[in-house]
Amino acid sequence: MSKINLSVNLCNIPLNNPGILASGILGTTRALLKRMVENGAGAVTIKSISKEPREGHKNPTVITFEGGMLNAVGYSNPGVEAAAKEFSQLNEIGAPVIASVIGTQKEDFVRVVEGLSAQKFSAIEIPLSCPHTPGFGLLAGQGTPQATFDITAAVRKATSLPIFIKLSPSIPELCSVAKAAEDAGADAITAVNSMGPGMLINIDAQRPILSFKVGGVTGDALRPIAIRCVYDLYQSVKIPIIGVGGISTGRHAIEIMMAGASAFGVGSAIYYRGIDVFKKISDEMAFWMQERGITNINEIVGVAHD
Amino acid sequence: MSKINLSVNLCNIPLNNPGILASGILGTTRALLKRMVENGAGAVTIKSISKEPREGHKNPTVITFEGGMLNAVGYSNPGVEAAAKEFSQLNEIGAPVIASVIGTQKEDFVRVVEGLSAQKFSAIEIPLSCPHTPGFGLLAGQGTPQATFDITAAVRKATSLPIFIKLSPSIPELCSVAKAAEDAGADAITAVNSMGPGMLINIDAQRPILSFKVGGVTGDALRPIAIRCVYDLYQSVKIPIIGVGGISTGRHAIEIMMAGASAFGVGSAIYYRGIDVFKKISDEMAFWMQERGITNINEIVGVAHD
Amino acid sequence: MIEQPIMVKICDIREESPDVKTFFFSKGNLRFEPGQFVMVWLPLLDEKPFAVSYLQNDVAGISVLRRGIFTQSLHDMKISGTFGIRGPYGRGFDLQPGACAVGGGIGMASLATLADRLPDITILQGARTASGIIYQNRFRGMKVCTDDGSLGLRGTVIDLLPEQLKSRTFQKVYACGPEKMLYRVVELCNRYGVGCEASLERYMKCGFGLCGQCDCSGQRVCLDGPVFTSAELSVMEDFGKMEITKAGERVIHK
Amino acid sequence: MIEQPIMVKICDIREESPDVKTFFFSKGNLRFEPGQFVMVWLPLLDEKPFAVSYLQNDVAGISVLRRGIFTQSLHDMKISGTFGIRGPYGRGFDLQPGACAVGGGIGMASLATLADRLPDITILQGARTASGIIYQNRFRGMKVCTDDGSLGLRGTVIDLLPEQLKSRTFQKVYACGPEKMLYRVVELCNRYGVGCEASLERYMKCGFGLCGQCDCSGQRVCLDGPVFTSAELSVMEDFGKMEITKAGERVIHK
Ligand SMILES: Cc1cc2nc3c(=O)[nH]c(=O)nc-3n(C[C@H](O)[C@H](O)[C@H](O)COP(=O)(O)OP(=O)(O)OC[C@H]3O[C@@H](n4cnc5c(N)ncnc54)[C@H](O)[C@@H]3O)c2cc1C
Ligand SMILES: Cc1cc2nc3c(=O)[nH]c(=O)nc-3n(C[C@H](O)[C@H](O)[C@H](O)COP(=O)(O)OP(=O)(O)OC[C@H]3O[C@@H](n4cnc5c(N)ncnc54)[C@H](O)[C@@H]3O)c2cc1C
Ligand SMILES: Cc1cc2nc3c(=O)[nH]c(=O)nc-3n(C[C@H](O)[C@H](O)[C@H](O)COP(=O)(O)O)c2cc1C
Ligand SMILES: Cc1cc2nc3c(=O)[nH]c(=O)nc-3n(C[C@H](O)[C@H](O)[C@H](O)COP(=O)(O)O)c2cc1C
Ligand code: FES
Ligand code: FES
Repeated sequence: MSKINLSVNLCNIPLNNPGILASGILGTTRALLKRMVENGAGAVTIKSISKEPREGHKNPTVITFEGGMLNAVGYSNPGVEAAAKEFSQLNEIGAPVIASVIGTQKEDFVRVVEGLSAQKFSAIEIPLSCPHTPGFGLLAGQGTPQATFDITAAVRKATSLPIFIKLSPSIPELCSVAKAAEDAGADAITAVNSMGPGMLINIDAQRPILSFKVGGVTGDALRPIAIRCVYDLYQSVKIPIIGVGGISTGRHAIEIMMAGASAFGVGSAIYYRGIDVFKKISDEMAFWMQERGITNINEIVGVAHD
Repeated sequence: MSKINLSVNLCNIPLNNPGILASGILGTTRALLKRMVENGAGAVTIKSISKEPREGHKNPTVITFEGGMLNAVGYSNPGVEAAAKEFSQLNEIGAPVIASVIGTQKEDFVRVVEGLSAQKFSAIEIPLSCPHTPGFGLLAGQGTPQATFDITAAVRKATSLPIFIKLSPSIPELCSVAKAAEDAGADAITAVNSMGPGMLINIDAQRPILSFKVGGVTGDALRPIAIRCVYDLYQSVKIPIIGVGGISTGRHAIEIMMAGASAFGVGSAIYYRGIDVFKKISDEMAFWMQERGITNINEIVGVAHD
Repeated sequence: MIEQPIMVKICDIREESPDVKTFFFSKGNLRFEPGQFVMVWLPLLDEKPFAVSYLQNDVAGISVLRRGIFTQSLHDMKISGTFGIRGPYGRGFDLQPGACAVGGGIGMASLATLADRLPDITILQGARTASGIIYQNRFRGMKVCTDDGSLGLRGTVIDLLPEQLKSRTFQKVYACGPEKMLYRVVELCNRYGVGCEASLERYMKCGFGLCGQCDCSGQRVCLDGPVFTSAELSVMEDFGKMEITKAGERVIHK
Repeated sequence: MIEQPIMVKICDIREESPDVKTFFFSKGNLRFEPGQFVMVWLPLLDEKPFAVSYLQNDVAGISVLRRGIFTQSLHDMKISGTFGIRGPYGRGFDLQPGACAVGGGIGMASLATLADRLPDITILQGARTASGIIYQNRFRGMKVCTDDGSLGLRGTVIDLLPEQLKSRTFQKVYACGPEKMLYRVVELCNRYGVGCEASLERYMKCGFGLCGQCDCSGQRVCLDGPVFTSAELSVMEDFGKMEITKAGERVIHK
């Protein structure tokens, strides 16, 4: 498969393949980021970082079900100071590293972006879309066009790195929020975060399984929703889209790229297909391209549109 | 299992078990309703009926995927006149029959309810929540508190039958919509309709699979969302809730009842577990109750709440 | 069974008659039983059920009668063109030696792989006129009749069948074609005490027993059928009488 | 493997020491390998990993050292009480005859089923004081030491081990206990040229390799471990030094 070219250029960041480790999955340490790159990720995202350390919710925080996964980790993270130490010498990771930055108000986002500015991150991702952490994302009203505009604009002033705004699949005004982000200077949209929230109850314990009771749904269940979000966004914004949600095979990756994604994120599939899921996906994509005589992956972006 | 009592009383409608055939699944003819009752359904809902006949969307209209099902049937139905003929002598069906009534404006709902009034329906279900039919449900703004109040109030005047308002899982204001329905005189909330919409793309055809491109997601993918909706609604409204979404086993049925449902609907599972799915679910519920020494199913409603 | 359509490439096209073309495609590891069908998808257009009419080593075929826009679009396709298939769906025929197959028009397509598998089968095919008869070279001993007598005997299979039933003892009669014809075939078989299996046609949506579109008296033609025994058909009131339109209207069967 | 917690009923409770209780439950058709763990859920409270320390015909057991609120709540439970378990998770020990097991405190729980399966195993157990020693009746030949000499030899297993390694040739050394102890056991084994497998402990969330909480130098203790070979440990810089708190802070290992 020598002629197959999987490399993409995302907001001037060169990736040797379009698969990106999604935030919150194994992005807790520098060592794990490195391992994911060795296992084929085209880029990696760190677990979201807030100004202060956060313990997150109690266990159970992540649970699987027939259609995917439910999680309410609650943004546990060591805070920006510790994170700046952990994620140093990023040039040795072997692929671009994306910082994920959260806050309860726009000043927090700026503080964290500044606190990480000495490290060689390739982009800043801002999730405004967590469905299960009080004070953050949807539970703090960050998923509205106005809040999105304000936060994006503030971060825009604080950094010259590409900014990715990460959206929720569970808001009707998805496209207006994306447009607000674009207008405020975002360089890409990450679509989507986990959906819901959802709940699973253990009938023998007669209680919700997650300690926070509700959590975000990811994995297979999310895929059709993510594909639709990307498809809609592709018609609404001009900036590139990073498609995330239930991608676990090369066919899924191609599907979300055909819907309009320039790159794709992978999270839950690491459970379903192992830590080498990125290698598997790249091989499957290359095989499909080979069979169809497609040599450049960028050709397929958005082709599902009429 | 002689002592196990699965019968419930839903808005004064006696059901010999809490499993209800969801609208749009096999509810096209009187003969199929009868067959579902013979196969164990505690009640059955007819496919939604509008004033005029509707052809619905072109095929493909229903498709499965790893996490469930995607459909955009587009409310095909023969219109109220033909429906009134089809669904006659309902007392012979063997269980309560629920009419599902749709419209593009509130007068339509009233017209259909009146048009079906000569038949012995046990309740009227009003879905204000379809995510994929222009002119109806979410695509017509029927999922807002105001529209829900207006439509419910209008139907309330037109019938003395119990009214079930069927809601979408994909609206943030779920509980306010339910309250509006309750305030306008609804007797129960059906939660939920299909979610999304979602999209699936065939990468070899490079096109969305459904002819309408997007459709509602049902089955396993929907279950955690449905459970959460029922859980939230149980704390918001006093009227009973009919839980629908991804129920395919006795454990799932118990789960949604523990979240707060007084009865539950089953749709997609007929594909996954066969036409006798209601019998299977009842047996599984009874077995679980037997093991736990629970004799009356009504005892478990809402017990997952603190 | 394939749940989501896979795109298959047409590797050969055969003109079976002026109005019927067979499209061959590589069948991969799909298994079909005679009487089962696939949902055929033309992206952006529509999706409809078709019997699998040829089953060779690696290749399967569907025989398509040009009727409306969908089948016209299929007829316009060339070798290397692609369409989607999902399935196979439905309950097929219960194969028995010493049988007779009765096909009306394109109904013959459903019976063809059955006939391939039963070398001693007697085949009757009827059509309005000579140009409607298909598979003449495929089934050399086939008895043919046309309404206008332009090929074979003049008359319908209903005219031909009693003679066959009288002269021989069939283990079973298999039938596919216009429902009015099927109805009479079943009547004849009942009269002569021969078991019959008939394959019905209804407008279909899901193809897997969920939507209720293809109902015939409480039976889902897509899943419980399309093949039903004469015993089953005897309690299906709609058989030979009513069908349900795309909009769900109950109409008299053409 | 069970992905969602199932509630199991406590069928027996054994006091292993003043601070350690074993809770037995019917294990149904779950299969555990020595070294694997389950996530134990107390609804409304928390969920934590515990080694399976007993494996009998139909019954399994976990041995719990009272440390904080969670383990205190477990200790408060009575027979017929229930807790949730999911799993088993992780990579267990690679069993070989002619081995030695070295347990520090409650670390002995991870080694217990291994010892059950290897009848010729030599067991060393160390604890701070006599009341910390468990399974004395279960493993009769077990060599015991305490920091204060209140039971067995005075000293730690690190004091005891070199003598064993000198006097006999073990095929392998298995170790579980405080990480500082494990670090020194691995050092000793390297020095004496004996392969070693050590079971690590890290704060865990998912338990199945997704969340990254349990990282130890790029290895997920929950899935890639908890048992690692000395070769693997030799390239894990954090081993014996750093662990990661619930909030993701990198802290010096106690
Ligand atoms: C189980 C099953 C197997 C089938 N197998 C085959 C097959 O092997 N080969 C094949 O060609 N077709 C088969 N069909 C029929 C096929 O699915 C289409 O319905 C048919 O080809 C209609 O084509 P169209 O969409 O182009 O015509 P349409 O646009 O639907 O109709 C064009 C004209 O044909 C008439 N017409 C449409 N459908 C029928 C019908 N069923 N009977 C009589 N008149 C009709 C219409 O009234 C209209 O006047 C099968 C159907 C079923 C249910
Ligand atoms: C793979 C694995 C297997 C385990 N198997 C067992 C087992 O078989 N039996 C068992 O009792 N425990 C086992 N543990 C530890 C167990 O999961 C809990 O972490 C421990 O019981 C803490 O209990 P707690 O929540 O009540 O205490 P906490 O409330 O968490 O802590 C109470 C006090 O104990 C200290 N403490 C907590 N955890 C540790 C630790 N890991 N090491 C040292 N000090 C600590 C805290 O600093 C605090 O001072 C295992 C852990 C892992 C990762
Ligand atoms: C356990 C877990 C933790 C997550 N944590 C974060 C997070 O910290 N920040 C964030 O932006 N998204 C987080 N997500 C969402 C993922 O980045 C991703 O958007 C989502 O899982 C959908 O992708 P998937 O279906 O491939 O898992 C988390 C998801 C999971 C399953
Ligand atoms: C093929 C199909 C058709 C449906 N048609 C309708 C409909 O006409 N009216 C309606 O209120 N809901 C309709 N629904 C939604 C179902 O009634 C139900 O709310 C949904 O499928 C979730 O339940 P499930 O996961 O058990 O399928 C339809 C669902 C499917 C899959
Ligand atoms: S076509 Fe849907 S039930 Fe038969
Ligand atoms: S506990 Fe989540 S990766 Fe190990």
